[in-house]
Amino acid sequence: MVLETQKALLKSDGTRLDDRLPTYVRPAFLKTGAVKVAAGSAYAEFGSTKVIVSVYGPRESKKAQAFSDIGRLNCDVKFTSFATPLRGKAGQDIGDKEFSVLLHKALEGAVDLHSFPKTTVDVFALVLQSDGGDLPAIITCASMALADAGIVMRDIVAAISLSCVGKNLLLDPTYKEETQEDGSVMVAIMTSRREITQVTLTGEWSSTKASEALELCSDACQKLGESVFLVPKVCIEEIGNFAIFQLPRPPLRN
Amino acid sequence: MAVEEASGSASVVKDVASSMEVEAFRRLFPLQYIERYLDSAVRPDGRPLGRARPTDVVLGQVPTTDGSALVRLGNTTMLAGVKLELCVPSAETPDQGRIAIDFQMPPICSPHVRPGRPAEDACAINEQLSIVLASSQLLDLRQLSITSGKSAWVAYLDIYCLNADGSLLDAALLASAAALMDLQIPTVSINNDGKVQIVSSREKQDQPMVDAEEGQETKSKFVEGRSLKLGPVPVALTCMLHKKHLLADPTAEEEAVLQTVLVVVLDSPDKLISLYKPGGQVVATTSTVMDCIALTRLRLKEVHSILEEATQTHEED
Amino acid sequence: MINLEMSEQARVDGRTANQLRPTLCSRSLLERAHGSARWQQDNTIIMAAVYGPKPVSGKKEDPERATLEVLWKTKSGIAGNADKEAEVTIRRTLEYIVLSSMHPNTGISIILQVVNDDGAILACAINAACAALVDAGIPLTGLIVAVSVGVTTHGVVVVDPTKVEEKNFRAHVCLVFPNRPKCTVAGLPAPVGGEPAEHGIITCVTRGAMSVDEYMNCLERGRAASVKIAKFTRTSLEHCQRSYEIMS
Amino acid sequence: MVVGLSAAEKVYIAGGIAADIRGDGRGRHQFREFNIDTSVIPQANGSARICLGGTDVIASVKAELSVPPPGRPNHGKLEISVECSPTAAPEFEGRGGEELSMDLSRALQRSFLGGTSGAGAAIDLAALSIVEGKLCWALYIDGLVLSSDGNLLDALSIAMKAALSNCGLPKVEIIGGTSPEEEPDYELSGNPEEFTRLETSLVPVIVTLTKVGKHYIVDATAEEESQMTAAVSVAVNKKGSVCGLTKRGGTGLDTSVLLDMISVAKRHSAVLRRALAFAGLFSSPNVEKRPVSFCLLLFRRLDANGCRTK
Amino acid sequence: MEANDTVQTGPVSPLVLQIVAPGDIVLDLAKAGKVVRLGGGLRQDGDSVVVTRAGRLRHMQANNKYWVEGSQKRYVPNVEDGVIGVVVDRRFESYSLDIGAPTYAILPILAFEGATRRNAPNLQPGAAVYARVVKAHRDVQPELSCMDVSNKSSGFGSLKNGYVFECSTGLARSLLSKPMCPVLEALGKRFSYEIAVGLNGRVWVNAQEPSTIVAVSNGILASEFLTPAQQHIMVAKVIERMQ
Repeated sequence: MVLETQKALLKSDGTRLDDRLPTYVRPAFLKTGAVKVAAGSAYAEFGSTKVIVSVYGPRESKKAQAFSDIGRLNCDVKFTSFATPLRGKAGQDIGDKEFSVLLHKALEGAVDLHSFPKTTVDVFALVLQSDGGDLPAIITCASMALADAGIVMRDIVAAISLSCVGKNLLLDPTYKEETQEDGSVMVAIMTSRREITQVTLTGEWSSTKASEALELCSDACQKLGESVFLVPKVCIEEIGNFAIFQLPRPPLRN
Repeated sequence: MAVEEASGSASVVKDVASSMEVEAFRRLFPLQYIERYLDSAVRPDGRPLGRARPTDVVLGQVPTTDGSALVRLGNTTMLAGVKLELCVPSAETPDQGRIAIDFQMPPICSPHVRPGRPAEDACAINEQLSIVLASSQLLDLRQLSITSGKSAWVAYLDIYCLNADGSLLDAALLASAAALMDLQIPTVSINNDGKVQIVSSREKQDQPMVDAEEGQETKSKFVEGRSLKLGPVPVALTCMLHKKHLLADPTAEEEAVLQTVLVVVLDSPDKLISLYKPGGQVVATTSTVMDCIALTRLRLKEVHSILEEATQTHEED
Repeated sequence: MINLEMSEQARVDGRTANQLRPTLCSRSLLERAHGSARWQQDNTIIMAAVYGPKPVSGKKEDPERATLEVLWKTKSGIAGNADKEAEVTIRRTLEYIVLSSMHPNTGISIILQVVNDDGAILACAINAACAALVDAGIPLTGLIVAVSVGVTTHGVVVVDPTKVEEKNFRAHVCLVFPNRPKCTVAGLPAPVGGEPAEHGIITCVTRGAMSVDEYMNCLERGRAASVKIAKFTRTSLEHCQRSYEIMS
Repeated sequence: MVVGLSAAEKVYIAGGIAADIRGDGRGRHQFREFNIDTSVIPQANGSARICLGGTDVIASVKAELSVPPPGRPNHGKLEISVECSPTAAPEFEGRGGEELSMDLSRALQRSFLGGTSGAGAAIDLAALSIVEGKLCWALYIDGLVLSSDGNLLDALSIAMKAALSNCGLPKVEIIGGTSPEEEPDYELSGNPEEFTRLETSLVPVIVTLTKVGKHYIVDATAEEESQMTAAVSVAVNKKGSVCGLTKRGGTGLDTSVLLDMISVAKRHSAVLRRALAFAGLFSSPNVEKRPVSFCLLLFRRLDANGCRTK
Repeated sequence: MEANDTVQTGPVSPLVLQIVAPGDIVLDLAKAGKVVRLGGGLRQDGDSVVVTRAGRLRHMQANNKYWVEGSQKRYVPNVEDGVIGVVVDRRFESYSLDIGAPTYAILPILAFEGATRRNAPNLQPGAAVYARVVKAHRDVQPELSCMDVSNKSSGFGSLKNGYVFECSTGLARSLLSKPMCPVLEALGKRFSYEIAVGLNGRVWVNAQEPSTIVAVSNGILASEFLTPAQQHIMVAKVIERMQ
């Protein structure tokens, strides 16, 4: 039965259910300046995974926290109650918390915390719709939002995940593919410096396969990073006039 | 003496204003900044006092819901989604379904919201929304009934504020109404025991044939999917009172500075669903109230046509 | 006036449409609070306590003014959205009269405990809070009067509805007006927009749908009733420390 | 874990690592000596305690009969959680401990549970099934940190592997209800000699490589961990496959460095596994649960290649 | 305190001695003429004087001063008020005193008669002090002094022994009224005791016998809502019970 469903993820011509080749990412759409009231914000769509991240601050750190000559990054990830096919809040809180921790880990290496000592920068994410690859979408979107807010960063962070189903490596999996994976890899990379800020791997991988998967992910991140880099520049002109994200739009092919 | 002092400080402000950059003046003397605009009957964003911001409604944005809508009122953005679940109706109202309204202000929407417990404002708006929807005839809960006393729909209406830039109730109410307009009740099958099951569109085509073969015994009754028949859509207009001025649809900046707020909700030109004025430094006279209602009447027409347009574009897609 | 006769028969407790319930107000009942009051409209009873001005810290501290905090406690004790909304409404209403600039960097807490709810609860709470603020000697710009008005299914407007009436009525409104002050200067308080100052609406909260004309009718009846409550507030103040009763 | 270190101590630690001689005399690729006790908790189906230098952790396995997870009728259940006792460090009380516990649990879940399809899990989930779609074993693996002096993740993984090897499942006899309509009727064997052992050869061990300065070390102490720029925890099983990867620390790592670290971790894991197998000989999951203790004193002299240096 | 600097004499407010409530307009400054002084419970709003606190409107002919006499539990400092405070903290330059106001008050170490850097009274936290308010502004902590305007101690200073109890500010004010408050007069005829009354609603009583202190303090607390005649009867009863 498990095998059957696995087959169902790939069509006879080797493409995936959404006509992608295994090593293709979904059409992505990225835009900064989604939330006008925030210091910086970004909106990202990877297929039908949609997230908004806004950045506030730097603000004074809470008194209870110990003195520190470097700044703090405060990350919080939330899901809308209709983000997933099944409505409900049960169990989601734990996921939110883990995502918040992983987001923090992926970003802290890229943000120059020395540039805002004794203060805190808030990174808040809201997943409007979840269809696989939520965490990489949040990380990529958050690094754009940080850049939009003018926080000093060493580099842009781009992230991507990959599922291993049987012998196939599926880049940027959908929710359906994620539920049937034998293993997964998530990589967040500072794209210009080619340094991995966060990596997680689950399932059983031979060394060669693991390195193949890591290479695949880092290449994809690289490409994503190049296009992400363009976004803040493109949108700077738009921010002055009318900067609200537009949901009905022609998707950008990656 | 006090009066002199006050006028003295006002003239200082004027002097400073002439030699100061606009943005700095806006930050240091927000009240004087706005008052200067108001005196020449215009708003900082160029609107006349009584006009609402450009409004934009898009239906059916979230495929994981049974009905959804995205509403933009200037910068204020609301995303509403309705999800249906099966439930047993309460004994008091056996032929009615339920609606559960949850208004959320996630921390992304405003610098004043922190993660953790919901903000006081969010609670108050949530309550206002529930009351307005209960008082208006928008949704007859009997439409959510499937079989009287046995099964009904419970509609979870969740509204998320993505960008809080004033007049939140107006936008939230519009988003709720639009999401309900977009709501599609799925087809269900009811078997002999009264057990209700949701039928996906593919199964629906197969099922009747099977039933015909097996005859009477296992025959299930189908209740076709449909959209709701809604009553007149209530429309809210937030008005700010300041001295002699009356501003419609304020931004967050205006709300923070001017303080006195009055929200009118109408669902037809003569039917008042709610009039909410929580304190503030300016008292409302009968004529002010009438002015606010008049502005809301104009807005009612405007919003109804926006909603009509949105449904049409949605159907065309 | 046929309507009025109808309503006289319609009211369960035998009141006429314009008749308030017996009202009672006593002050300084709580030993520890800096000011307290108990406001009773027949079976609706609210206890209000005021603490402060007291030092506050953190976000609540405002160098320009004292911050007001309203705590609304129902009998069940579980605070829901409705209770939060009541807190916001009452706080913003009281901000209209509290001279908060007199005590910067401090906080004033008003605790409202619902002892019994038999309709017109919000109006009672606002009246109780106002009485407690006076008792605590918090500097105020004036007094306020809150009154509740209901619209029956026949469109008849009656004042001070009970809980049963509120349930059966099509709509009900809580209105708050300024209390008319004693004045030794002619022409003051200055009329606002061609109306006497005490006709201005400070707060209005409606429940249920009604026509605009019905709302205007409510305003008129509410204003008339508010004069009686205003008079009662003043007499009860003059008989300091003693509870005082009126039958209206 | 806040370790208050002076500037001089920091230089000393980093300098020692660069010179391949650490504060306690070890080289960069040497573990501390450790001590494994099995069957330390009589109530549990399997348990083990490991002392690795100043780090002290307990793992226990509890088996319960349960219903298979939805969508996977022929699988059993495996759940992992870690608790950090406030007795280990005052920081563990309240939120600090919660966060660390969550971090450790997630890293272990990643390494032990495989993909969402259940493939690549430490224990063959199909082997936990008793009656398809109706009855299966649910294994609850709990880790408890009693004392913390760095390298908690490796210690926990070793303890859990030992506890799983130590675990015995009582025999279940199916009496009736095998048809799809009925509830299964079963009897748990009361005979203490009748139990099945779990196939644990594929349970991975985790090796954490901590990067301090330009070099990386194994089995870092708390003091060394406070000086790390990044750490990578690699779970490796008997086949030499990578079963889980977790990164800590904010600093970025080059992909080639990461791949190098994975291969180094693989070599270390082979040594650890051999030592554990040796320990396994001395413990058996008998019902009386006599604690069996095994002390790996010699382990310290085993270098990365598993040979004795002396 | 605000003043209007015109010279003419004007009429006295018709509301004097009546109960007034917040918002009541008691005086038109345009017509009031000459210097008007405003005390507690009143504020100036344009040309009119408006009540901010409920109570009885009082007027003093001598300096044309108006104030509202009410009874509050919370004390709001006013310059020249004599108050009783309790030391809560000692800093380098000053003591912090709890006087029942919204914030703690400051008593500089040198604000005692004849105090120098080397020779200043040493007060411990918990000590009761009778002092005078010298600065009372809403934006800063109130400041106290244990000297009168001519730098003499004149009764101010640390209160040793005795008993301090709290009452309403209204009662404290009536204890200080002239002619002497009936209850104190009646008690004074029978007992010999020392008393210090702070306008912040604290009273300190000391006497030879503890029983005297108890009788005096109970007598004072019981007198709040009694007429002078009733007060005399009440004191007589207290004395009777003691014998």
